[in-house]
Amino acid sequence: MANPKKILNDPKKVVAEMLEGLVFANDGRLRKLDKHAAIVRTDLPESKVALLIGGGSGHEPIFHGFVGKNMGDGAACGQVFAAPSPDIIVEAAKAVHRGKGVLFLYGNYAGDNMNFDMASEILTEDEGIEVRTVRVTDDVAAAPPERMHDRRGVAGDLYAIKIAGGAATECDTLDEVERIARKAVANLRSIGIAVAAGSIPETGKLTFELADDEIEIGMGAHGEAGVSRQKIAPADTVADQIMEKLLSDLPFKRGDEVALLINNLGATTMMEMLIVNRRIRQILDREGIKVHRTDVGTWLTVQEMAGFSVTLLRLDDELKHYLDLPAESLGYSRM
Amino acid sequence: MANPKKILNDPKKVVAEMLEGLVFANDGRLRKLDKHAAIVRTDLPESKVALLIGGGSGHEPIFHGFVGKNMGDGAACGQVFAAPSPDIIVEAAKAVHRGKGVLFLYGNYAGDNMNFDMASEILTEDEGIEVRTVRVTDDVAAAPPERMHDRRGVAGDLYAIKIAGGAATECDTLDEVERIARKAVANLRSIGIAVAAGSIPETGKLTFELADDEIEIGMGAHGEAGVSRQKIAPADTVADQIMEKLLSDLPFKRGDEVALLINNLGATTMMEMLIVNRRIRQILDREGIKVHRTDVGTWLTVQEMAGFSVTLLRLDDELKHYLDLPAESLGYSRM
Amino acid sequence: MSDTLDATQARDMLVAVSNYMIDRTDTLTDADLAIGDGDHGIGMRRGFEAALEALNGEAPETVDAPFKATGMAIMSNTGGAAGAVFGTLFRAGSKGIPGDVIDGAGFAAFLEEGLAAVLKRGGVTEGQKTMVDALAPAARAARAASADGLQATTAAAVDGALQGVEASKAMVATTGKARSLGERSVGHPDPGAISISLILTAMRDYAQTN
Amino acid sequence: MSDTLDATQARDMLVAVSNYMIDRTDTLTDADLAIGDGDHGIGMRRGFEAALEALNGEAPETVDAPFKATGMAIMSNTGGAAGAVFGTLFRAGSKGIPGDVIDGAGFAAFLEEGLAAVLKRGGVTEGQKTMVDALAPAARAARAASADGLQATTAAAVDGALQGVEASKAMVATTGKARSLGERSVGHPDPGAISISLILTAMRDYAQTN
Ligand SMILES: Nc1ncnc2c1ncn2[C@@H]1O[C@H](COP(=O)(O)OP(=O)(O)O)[C@@H](O)[C@H]1O
Ligand SMILES: Nc1ncnc2c1ncn2[C@@H]1O[C@H](COP(=O)(O)OP(=O)(O)O)[C@@H](O)[C@H]1O
Ligand SMILES: [Mg+2]
Ligand SMILES: [Mg+2]
Ligand SMILES: [Mg+2]
Ligand SMILES: [Mg+2]
Repeated sequence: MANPKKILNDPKKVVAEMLEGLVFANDGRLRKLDKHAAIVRTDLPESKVALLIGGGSGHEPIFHGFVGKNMGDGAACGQVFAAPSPDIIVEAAKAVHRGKGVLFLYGNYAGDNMNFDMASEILTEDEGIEVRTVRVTDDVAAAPPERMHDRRGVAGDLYAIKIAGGAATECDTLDEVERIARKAVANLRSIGIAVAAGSIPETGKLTFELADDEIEIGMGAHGEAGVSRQKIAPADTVADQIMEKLLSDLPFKRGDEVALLINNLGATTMMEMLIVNRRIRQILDREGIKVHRTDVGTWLTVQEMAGFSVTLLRLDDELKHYLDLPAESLGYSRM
Repeated sequence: MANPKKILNDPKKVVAEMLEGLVFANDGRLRKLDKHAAIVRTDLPESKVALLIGGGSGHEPIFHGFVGKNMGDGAACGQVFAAPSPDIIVEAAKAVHRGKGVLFLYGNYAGDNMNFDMASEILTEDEGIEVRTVRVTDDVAAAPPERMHDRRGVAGDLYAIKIAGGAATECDTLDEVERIARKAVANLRSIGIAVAAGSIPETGKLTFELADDEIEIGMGAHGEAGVSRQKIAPADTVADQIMEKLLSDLPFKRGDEVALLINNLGATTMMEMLIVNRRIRQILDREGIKVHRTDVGTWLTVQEMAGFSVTLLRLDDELKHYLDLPAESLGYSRM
Repeated sequence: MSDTLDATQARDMLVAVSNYMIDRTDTLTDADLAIGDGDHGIGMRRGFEAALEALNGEAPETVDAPFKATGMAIMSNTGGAAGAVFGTLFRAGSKGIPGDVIDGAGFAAFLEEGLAAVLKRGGVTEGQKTMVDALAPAARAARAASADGLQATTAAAVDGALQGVEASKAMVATTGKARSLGERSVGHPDPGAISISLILTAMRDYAQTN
Repeated sequence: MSDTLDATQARDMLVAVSNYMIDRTDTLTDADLAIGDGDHGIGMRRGFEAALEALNGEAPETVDAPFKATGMAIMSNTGGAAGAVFGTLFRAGSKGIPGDVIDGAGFAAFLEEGLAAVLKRGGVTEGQKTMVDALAPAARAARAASADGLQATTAAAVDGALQGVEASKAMVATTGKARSLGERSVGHPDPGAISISLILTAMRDYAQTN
């Protein structure tokens, strides 16, 4: 099959040009650091706990599209599918720091972990800035529950950012924001399925191959292999499989209240996601699990990959409060 | 090439199942009419001018995803790429009517025009409900300016709905809402480009063929042919072509203030759209045209078609006021 | 046979038409893929499946009733341009059918009344590459042959429609979804025109064998 | 030749390494496509292009300086896991290089110091299918050959690394992006391990010909 066509200029400059376009699109509410691939709010209050998010690019609108009030205060942006380097993270952290420390919140990948950790060491040792780290580990496909620290961060990132962002607006201490972010992550579960691959602009190559009648359950957010390949199946069957994996993991129980996120990995239609949502709700009704809010859209993509993921977040009053704070950013906005 | 894979149940039931999923996703804020493919707000005030939108399905989130406060009060939903039948429109209009008449707002296609007109006749003659019609004609690729009535409605629909929805909340008469909607449409210009085709669920067939190195300028929202085919070009070149066509059409002039909408037709990455936005802003800066707000996202799709469209809306204070009213719906939300 | 149709035969003819059209879904979709949005076949299938259901009841009381029922079913279930124009054709056309039986003149009147209503609804004239370009010549040919009986009338209508389909190839679309193709629409027949020719073919076949 | 490298030669060797790696972008990308996210080649290219720029200045004052500069360039420009681990290898490894010239023992110390830092940074041990599985045997082989001079040491390091690449095929990934492949990662060598073998090959070639 031919490599996917993209409307780009120099494929090596995609991140730099995209960030320029992103700043334009936010008309004054965001700026890019002069020498680094980092996006920062221009309307930061004088004093607040800072939330720095980030990761590899190519997953737009996450992460740089999630910078705004009650979301990230800044984002450190890597190249496509590559964690940002420590210096980008350090400069971004310095730019968002408002005297109360910085929470790093990002997806749990070896590359991100190492680069954010190096930045954290530099900030603590050289700059005297207090840094805490919360890693999103929502992908149940990546490892069994007893190896939580081996799980990747996928679309649940959005809810984690949304809640941590709200907490970073309202809470006074880094401790408190960290605690709430950790609670969100502990209650977050996701799994994705892929129907067709996406491609990296610079190589032009599809990141994996799937036969015309195959889908992959548990596909990672960079096209890393999932837990199993199988023949394509009806939406209800796929939803059943997904929900079985998700519900049994936390596990979610009768009486729980959840937020439900269906995320387009790129080229899947909203029609498909709504049809899947129909079945998910039938299942949740049957299981006696109440849905507090639903988000169906395109938030963490893998370039033009076709597929979607489903995220459940178990809520308590505190998480609900921060999740429901109004937020506005280019990539996610809800009152 | 193989037909695109989709995660569906019975392809003949996509619209019905999708609307069920849509109602679930809006947790109480929307309902579906019992016997008709129409979506209606549950939180409609006692008295207001009603805004009914609609059209063929398969373009999600438009139209049924745009029902909510300050957006559509209801949507009449056709099958995939097919205008809704008159009885759906009639029932939807009756359900949203709150004593002050109903504005029909939809894209200008022969099928929509005929079906909405038939519904309008039935409502006027049999139900005594006053109906006005405004058709969106933003696609500059579809016909020259002197044949405005031959132009299709494309992603500019979003801004037209957003403004008419705001007006229908605040204005007291159908006359006034119609006048404002008409003004929005008169100042609205769009053009799209396609990179790859989408497919209709029920046929499974791609709606057109493009060579691996070709793009189509002016592609319609159902895969109808555009104005020209050409070799794929860099993002800046494509943006230049698009902006030349758009700017010369109204024409937009130095000193104008605009809203700018970049719409994903399906499978295009936000990365590409932001890179295009970068160039568009360079051009608008050069031309002395000010951007009041930018929206970059996925609002009018053509199933999994790859490509995007650019919309410019010339603003005055009145249009700006209604455009900037906060709105929330599953498919579009902004404070 | 008597060369006219009574109410039950009219119903049976429309059942035959519906099945005939449903069997041709792919042909029509492919025609619409070439110059439209690729859904004409599935739209007609939706309409005629609903027509089958509507027709599948008690024996009709009048000869125009099954035409009207078919029109209503198409109008409510097809959607798109085709739902409006084919629904209108059958619904408005049914008003042209006089008396207890359909003969050649009655059939011609059906087409004429239907055509007039479609022209009004669609805001088109002949030559714009629509189903009108098959329907109009079919109606004229039917009228010319109407004195020779129903079989001759339906056969003439088919010939007229097929000539219209052929002629539509050379036309530049100026309405519907083929419009923006402009010159590129030339060479392809109009999908709706093909539908007219198929509907009439099924009617002719019924008239000739029943 | 003297079988040691002075500061300028160390710089020239790293220039040679950088060019060698840049030329192998596709090989590395393909290896990462098989079990990772398909970007290892372009990541290494970004890093080594930046290294070339950093190295292309005045003559270095000390023999460890070009290693440190290479490490800094990779760390800041590669991103991802590779940026961290290969940046660390060169940066931390440079601390192991003693004196004015690099001899066999100095080269072995570079690998050992680098390895120790990478193990700490990556939180891995041998056998997890990472570049460590080439780096660790390379360091051991280099130490064993270090008395025989730099050429022998680099040659031994290459052999050790290649054995490690080979051995990595049988390993099940438990870190990095190949992790979720589990058993399906078996049969493919680790991309980062391949990079280690290539870096060492370019170093050996330089040592043998300069
Ligand atoms: N304004 C019109 N008047 C009469 N017939 C029309 C008009 N517009 C379209 N048609 C007919 O409808 C056919 C297309 O039907 P279909 O594909 O089912 O609907 P849509 O165009 O909404 O997808 C065209 O081939 C043409 O014959
Ligand atoms: N925790 C780790 N410790 C050491 N090396 C690692 C670790 N994680 C990954 N690697 C190495 O990095 C390589 C992948 O590099 P690259 O593809 O450039 O980064 P990414 O995985 O971020 O896409 C792997 O092949 C492996 O050798
Ligand atoms: Mg990567
Ligand atoms: Mg259609
Ligand atoms: Mg059609
Ligand atoms: Mg990689």
